[in-house]
Amino acid sequence: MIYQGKQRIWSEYQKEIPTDHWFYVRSCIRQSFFPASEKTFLEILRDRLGKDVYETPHHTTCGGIAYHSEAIPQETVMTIIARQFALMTEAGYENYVCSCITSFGLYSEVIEDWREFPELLAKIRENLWKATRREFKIPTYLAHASDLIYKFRNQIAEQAKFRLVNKATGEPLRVVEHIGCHYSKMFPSKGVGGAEYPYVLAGMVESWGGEVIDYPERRHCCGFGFRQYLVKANRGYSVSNTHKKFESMEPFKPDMIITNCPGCPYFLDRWQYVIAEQTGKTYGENGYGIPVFTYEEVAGLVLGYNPWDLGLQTHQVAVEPLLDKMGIPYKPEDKYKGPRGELLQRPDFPMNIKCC
Amino acid sequence: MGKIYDRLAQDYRIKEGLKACISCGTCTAICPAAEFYRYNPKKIVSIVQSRDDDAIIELLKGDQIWYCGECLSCVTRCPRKNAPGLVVMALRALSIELGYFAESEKGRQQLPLMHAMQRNVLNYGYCVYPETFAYEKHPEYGTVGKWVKDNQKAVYERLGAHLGQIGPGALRKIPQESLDELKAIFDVTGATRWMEIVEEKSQEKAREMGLTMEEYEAQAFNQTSRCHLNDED
Amino acid sequence: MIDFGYGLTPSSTLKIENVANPAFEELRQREPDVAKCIACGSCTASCSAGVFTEMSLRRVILSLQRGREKETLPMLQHCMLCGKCLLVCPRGINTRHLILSIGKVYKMEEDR
Amino acid sequence: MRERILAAYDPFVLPFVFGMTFVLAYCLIALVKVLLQLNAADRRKFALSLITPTTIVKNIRDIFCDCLLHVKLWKRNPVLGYMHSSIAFGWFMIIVIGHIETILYIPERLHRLYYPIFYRYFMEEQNTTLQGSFFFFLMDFFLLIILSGITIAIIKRFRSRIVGMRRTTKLTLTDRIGLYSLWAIFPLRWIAEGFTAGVAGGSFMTVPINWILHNFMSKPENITVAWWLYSIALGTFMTVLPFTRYMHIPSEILLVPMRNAGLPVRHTRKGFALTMLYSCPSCGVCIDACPMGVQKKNVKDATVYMVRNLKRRNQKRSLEIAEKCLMCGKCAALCQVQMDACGLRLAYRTAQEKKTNQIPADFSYLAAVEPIAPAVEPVALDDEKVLYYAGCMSSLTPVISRSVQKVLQSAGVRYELMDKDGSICCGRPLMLAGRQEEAQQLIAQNRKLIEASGARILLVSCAICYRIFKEHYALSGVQVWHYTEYFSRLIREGKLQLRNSHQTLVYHDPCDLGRGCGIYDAPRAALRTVGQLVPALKERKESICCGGSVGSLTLRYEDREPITRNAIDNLTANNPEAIVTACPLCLKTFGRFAPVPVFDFAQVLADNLE
Amino acid sequence: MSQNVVVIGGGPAGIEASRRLRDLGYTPILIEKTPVLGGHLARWDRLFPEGIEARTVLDPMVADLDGIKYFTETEVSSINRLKDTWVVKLSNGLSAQVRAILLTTGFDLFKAEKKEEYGYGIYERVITNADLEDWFKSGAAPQFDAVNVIGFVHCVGSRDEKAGNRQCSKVCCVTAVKQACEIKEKFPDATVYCFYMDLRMFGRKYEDLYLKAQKDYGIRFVRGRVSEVSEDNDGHLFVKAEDTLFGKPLKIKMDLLVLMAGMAPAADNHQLARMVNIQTGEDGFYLPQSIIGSPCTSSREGIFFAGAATGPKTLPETLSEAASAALAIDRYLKTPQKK
Repeated sequence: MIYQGKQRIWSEYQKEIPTDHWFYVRSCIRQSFFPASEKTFLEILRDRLGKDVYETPHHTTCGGIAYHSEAIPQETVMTIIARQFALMTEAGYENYVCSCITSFGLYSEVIEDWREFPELLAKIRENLWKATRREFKIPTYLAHASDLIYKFRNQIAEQAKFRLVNKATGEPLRVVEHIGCHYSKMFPSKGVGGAEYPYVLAGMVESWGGEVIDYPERRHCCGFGFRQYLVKANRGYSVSNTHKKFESMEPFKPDMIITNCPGCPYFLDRWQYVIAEQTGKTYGENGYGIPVFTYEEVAGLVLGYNPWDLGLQTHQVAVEPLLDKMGIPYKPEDKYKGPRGELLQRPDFPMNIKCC
Repeated sequence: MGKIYDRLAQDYRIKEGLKACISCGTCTAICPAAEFYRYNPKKIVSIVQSRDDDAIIELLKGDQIWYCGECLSCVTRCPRKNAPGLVVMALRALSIELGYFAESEKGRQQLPLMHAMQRNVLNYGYCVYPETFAYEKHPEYGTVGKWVKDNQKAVYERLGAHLGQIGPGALRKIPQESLDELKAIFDVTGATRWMEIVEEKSQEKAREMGLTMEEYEAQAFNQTSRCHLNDED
Repeated sequence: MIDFGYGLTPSSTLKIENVANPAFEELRQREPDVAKCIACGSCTASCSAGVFTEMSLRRVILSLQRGREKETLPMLQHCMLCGKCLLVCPRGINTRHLILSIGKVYKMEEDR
Repeated sequence: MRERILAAYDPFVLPFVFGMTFVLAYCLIALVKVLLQLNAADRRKFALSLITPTTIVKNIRDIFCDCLLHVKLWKRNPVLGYMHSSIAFGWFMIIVIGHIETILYIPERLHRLYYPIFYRYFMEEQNTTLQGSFFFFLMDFFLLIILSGITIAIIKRFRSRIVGMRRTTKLTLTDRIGLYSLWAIFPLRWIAEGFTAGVAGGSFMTVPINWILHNFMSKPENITVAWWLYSIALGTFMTVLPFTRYMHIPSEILLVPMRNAGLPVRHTRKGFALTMLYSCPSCGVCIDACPMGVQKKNVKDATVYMVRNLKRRNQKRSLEIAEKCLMCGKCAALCQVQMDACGLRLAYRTAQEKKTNQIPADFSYLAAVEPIAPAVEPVALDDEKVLYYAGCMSSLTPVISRSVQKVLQSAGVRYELMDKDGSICCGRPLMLAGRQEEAQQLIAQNRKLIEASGARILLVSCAICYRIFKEHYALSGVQVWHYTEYFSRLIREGKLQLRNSHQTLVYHDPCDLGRGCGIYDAPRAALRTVGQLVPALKERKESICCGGSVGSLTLRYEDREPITRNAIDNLTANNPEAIVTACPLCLKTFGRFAPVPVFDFAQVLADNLE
Repeated sequence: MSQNVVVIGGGPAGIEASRRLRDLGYTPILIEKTPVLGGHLARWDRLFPEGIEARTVLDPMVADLDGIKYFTETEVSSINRLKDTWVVKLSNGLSAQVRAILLTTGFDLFKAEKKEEYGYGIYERVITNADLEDWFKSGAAPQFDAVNVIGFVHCVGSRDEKAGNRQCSKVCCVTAVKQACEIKEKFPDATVYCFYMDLRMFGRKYEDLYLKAQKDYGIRFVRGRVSEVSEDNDGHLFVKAEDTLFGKPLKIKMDLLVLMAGMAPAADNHQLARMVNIQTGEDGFYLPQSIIGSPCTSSREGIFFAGAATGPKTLPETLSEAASAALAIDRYLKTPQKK
């Protein structure tokens, strides 16, 4: 692997990301499975970096998952998106940042379609007006939340309490980055670093001291596949794709996985559990899995957040071995505590994959 | 050169995603679905490109078009700026509109899918929502997932989510007027009509198959025949 | 082991890590013409058995080259050896002898 | 006549007696072996034929004409014919006359095997026995005939082109011993009888030689030496005979009745096949006959070598030769012993396929093939509804079926197409590949379709199909017609109005139609009405295969081209304006290289309809 | 003194045209921006279809430059129209006033690194056709361990809208087959694959070469465009394509992958076109008056083309076009000037 070759490509795909005044929309999956990640994102931006990030209680799903499961027509999803944009316009913002990769891809696609087919845009304006009496402007800048963390990765590094380094050996941690398919595969220029070697997560990992490892199936989808997961009969597809990725990364012995899509960490985490329970195979050291994180969680860890405030206890693959490696202190007894410090009954141990 | 094709060509995803395919196979080479299903996006695109209505109808009634995971990895690779994934999405939409979806096992999954999705969006404003994410239907949620479900309120509160609460924040209750707007959008843009088509066609099909609607929906959600994957006869 | 109601699926990708294909090499010894195929499909287009079945000599040759003979050997059971493919092959491949030779190198699985 | 040696014995007879006893015993054992190898049905068939009067007559005639007089060879090459028949018939006559003399003058010695052979040594002439001079003359006459034959044979061995043969076989060691001893027999006999002619009497050959010998080598011991040498030559020949090509002499006597009994070749070296193998005289006619011979590398693939390798059990070469053959049948047609060369090869292929093919055929899909316009009403007997089967190959030469239909329409014939939506192959290609049982499945399926169609006539435009329809279909109530026959019938009956274009045409006899089914005249008769026929260098039975035959399994495309070009040269020797053939495969094959247009038979008729 | 003609570009087209012009009695001024004459040909080892050495074609041409003024490492600074002549200023300070300029600027080899998914410049074992020629020519093989499986990817930067080159580069198919045979000679035990979309064997003996590659060299041809290349932890490559004739995805572990970089329009085309006020097509190659009837003349008086400057061409096509361009210039210069 020739690193300079990648650098050259990264330098060609640098998207413009404004530094402030963002209209923020949440992700259905991220808030359901990683609610603390969104909280962390807002805290870092607002409190640590002093940025203006606005959230309205009226915003909803973008409809992306429903759209990609063919539960709603294209016109519907476009109109829902138009409503989101209308909320942004009404709030006086022009920069739109979303937490979800499916949303991000869909927004990019929709904006591109509207640009190419003005009659379609007119139709959607009409639909929105008919349904909600709202009007909208297309955002000037569209970003995924990971773009912002990437943008401020060096500021975060400056405030870092911990680094992605094995404290015992001083070696950088070996990090696998997994980019959501809809981040840049459709529009390489809309993602930091393009489609083949996206730099959005790699940049964070490098800034925070880790080493990015590239393995053959890096670009492969996690296997969510919308209906391929949502309908139980299809989940063989989903787990098989994840399995393919893990088989490919296994020889590289990664310490952790970082993701920017809300669904991928859930699948990369849970399918490890399913594979272990079905076949007995685990991919981490000593019978553990390879811990999977959202980029917000990683940023939070670097900045010294309490792992249990970051929601790492909701991961099925145990994170403790990694926390130990990084030298992050944590209280095991706090892991399964409720909001007021009350002890909740701890989860069962799985059979084949080691947990703490 | 037929009517079905003309109708398909109205779809913006065909306009966007099908210019002229040269059957080079870069899409199939990296397609996650082609790897595990009996599926080949290149083949689908060349059928659509043939404009042969009979062949397209066969697609609309078959399982093939439902194998795609819509990851759109194919879009990156195509040397002709096509998007096989978008072509499949347009086919699926047409299959629903024409009621052909009910003819295939994978197509019949539309009923449980649309029930789950449309109800989530209309009732909560989210596509996925903890209240409707049942552990029974998602055993892969794992032992930790079971723990989250068992202690849902406490866990979400501990992690800073505003589950079911007013005001901004994760999993907050979306104001009713916003949900009403979503319903209005559904009515205006055809989502409501889609639900009606799917309900109606599914009922017809359930009668034909001699199943109650509950059985039909459960079967669609849980069952898979031995004909979809590569290694099967 | 837990039954989740679904599981891992084998991949269909032709994985050619071990490129040795001794059976095909033996076939090449018997009928060197097999290497001349340009997959034009003339044989398939003219095939007498192809009118009634899926028989495609082009696919058979390819599958043998890729070591996936299992998928196409049953096709050969339908061949009537009429020799039309012999006449249309632009590369002058002795298709009939090729088909006969395949039957000598490759074995059909019994369970069909 | 009276006995000169009263003991009626001399040690010099021993070599002959030994040789003769050996060869007789050998042949007897071989005969028993062959008969045992026949399956029960064939054996019964053979036995029955031996007592059927017509076959008896035929057997005798064939043995006489083929084995002694070599009538066929005479027709083909008078010099060779003379050579063979002079030796065979002359020798036969000498033996016969020797026996007659023995019977006439000293019948009590007849049981001594050697006596009629060495009659002249044991008997002496008396002036009173004037009848003897007649036999003396005959004996010397036939000796002269034989010696002339031997002379030609010796010349042929060293200068084969003089007798019109391009190539002859290479002899094996035993063949060589046999040959030289055969050559030696008759000159030695001449000398031996010459010695004794003084006392035993002689005629125009032996008396002069006696005079010479008497004057120069009159020592009595020389007499015995000459007779010894003669006996040794005979004995040597007899002893090596089973291991040489001369085994064909006794074998043919068995082969003729077996062939006349209609026995099939069921095995490559058992029963009938074994007889056939031993009947091959290695004359090499098949080498020149073989169309593959245009390439030197194929010379060793002629039938004579197939026989030789089969005899030696050389499986590898036998298989190569068996698979390479075009199955045009020309060698068999010209063969002196009517060797079923194709049958032998087919038997080999069949055995090979049975043994080695690992992909069993599955023709179950054929059951779903739609019947052709099934006759709703029973067709009246006089209604000649025609079912036209164009065959697989014809779909690559659409001009044939189009022309056939045009001709049929012009003649007002009611017809139905059997294979417009794709045909089931006739089965002959499978058969030629050695897949007999598989071919039977196609035959059964086609037969069902044909018989269900209600047609009375099955019209076929492909020579390959025609042959198998004729030989293996046994259709009930349906006659099989090749279009050359059928159209010339239509012409005869005045149903076709044709004009003569006066174009010069040469007609190519497709192998399966001519040699295969004996149809030579019908196409020519029809073609004469539309053009002017010019002969090819070799035609009819000697027509040269176009090289496209599906009969050959291994012949490569590039090796077929010289065959085709050679066949075209043969056809165009008299500068015809066009070549006409009556088989789609020939049409396609010639079309590739011919310098003049190549037409299908039906096409020529269709183009000249009034 | 004989009349000058400026020839811009010292590849085979420029050299051949200069020689022809000289033979017709003109004094060509041949300008080459690199230090050596010969263009891409100077870098090439052997030529398809028969594998003759490139130098046997180029050396006699370069040895026969008497009567031609040529300048290497020289670029055109400006070209201006003065009445019916062109004033060409060169970077070496010289200038020439001529009636005719011949553009023989050729092509640029497509930058294979632009096809990011193939990892040229990132994976060590991915090289280009030109790298392979360098290797053959110098004999200095890259130091890899066992090379057992080798792949050739056709159409890299050709027939690819995303890469900005829609055209077929014409020579890559047969070059790939040639190089596949050559590398098979170097590594007789290796398995060699060619990934193609169409095999465009349009020239005399090309099909024979293809047949030989199949029959004698046992090169395996896979119809399918390579979709992505990735690297194993030991540096070996995974190549993914669809075996489109078989209809299945294909993944092969390879030790060496050769990208058949195609012909892209020369980078300076736009600049030169602007100087003399002519058009380039949307593909970036110069637009002649007629691709069929007058491929050597431009829409501007006194500006001529030859060779791959007007689109991908084979070497013999380039050489004969150079000859016809010389004739076209000759005819133009002999036509009386309009006054």
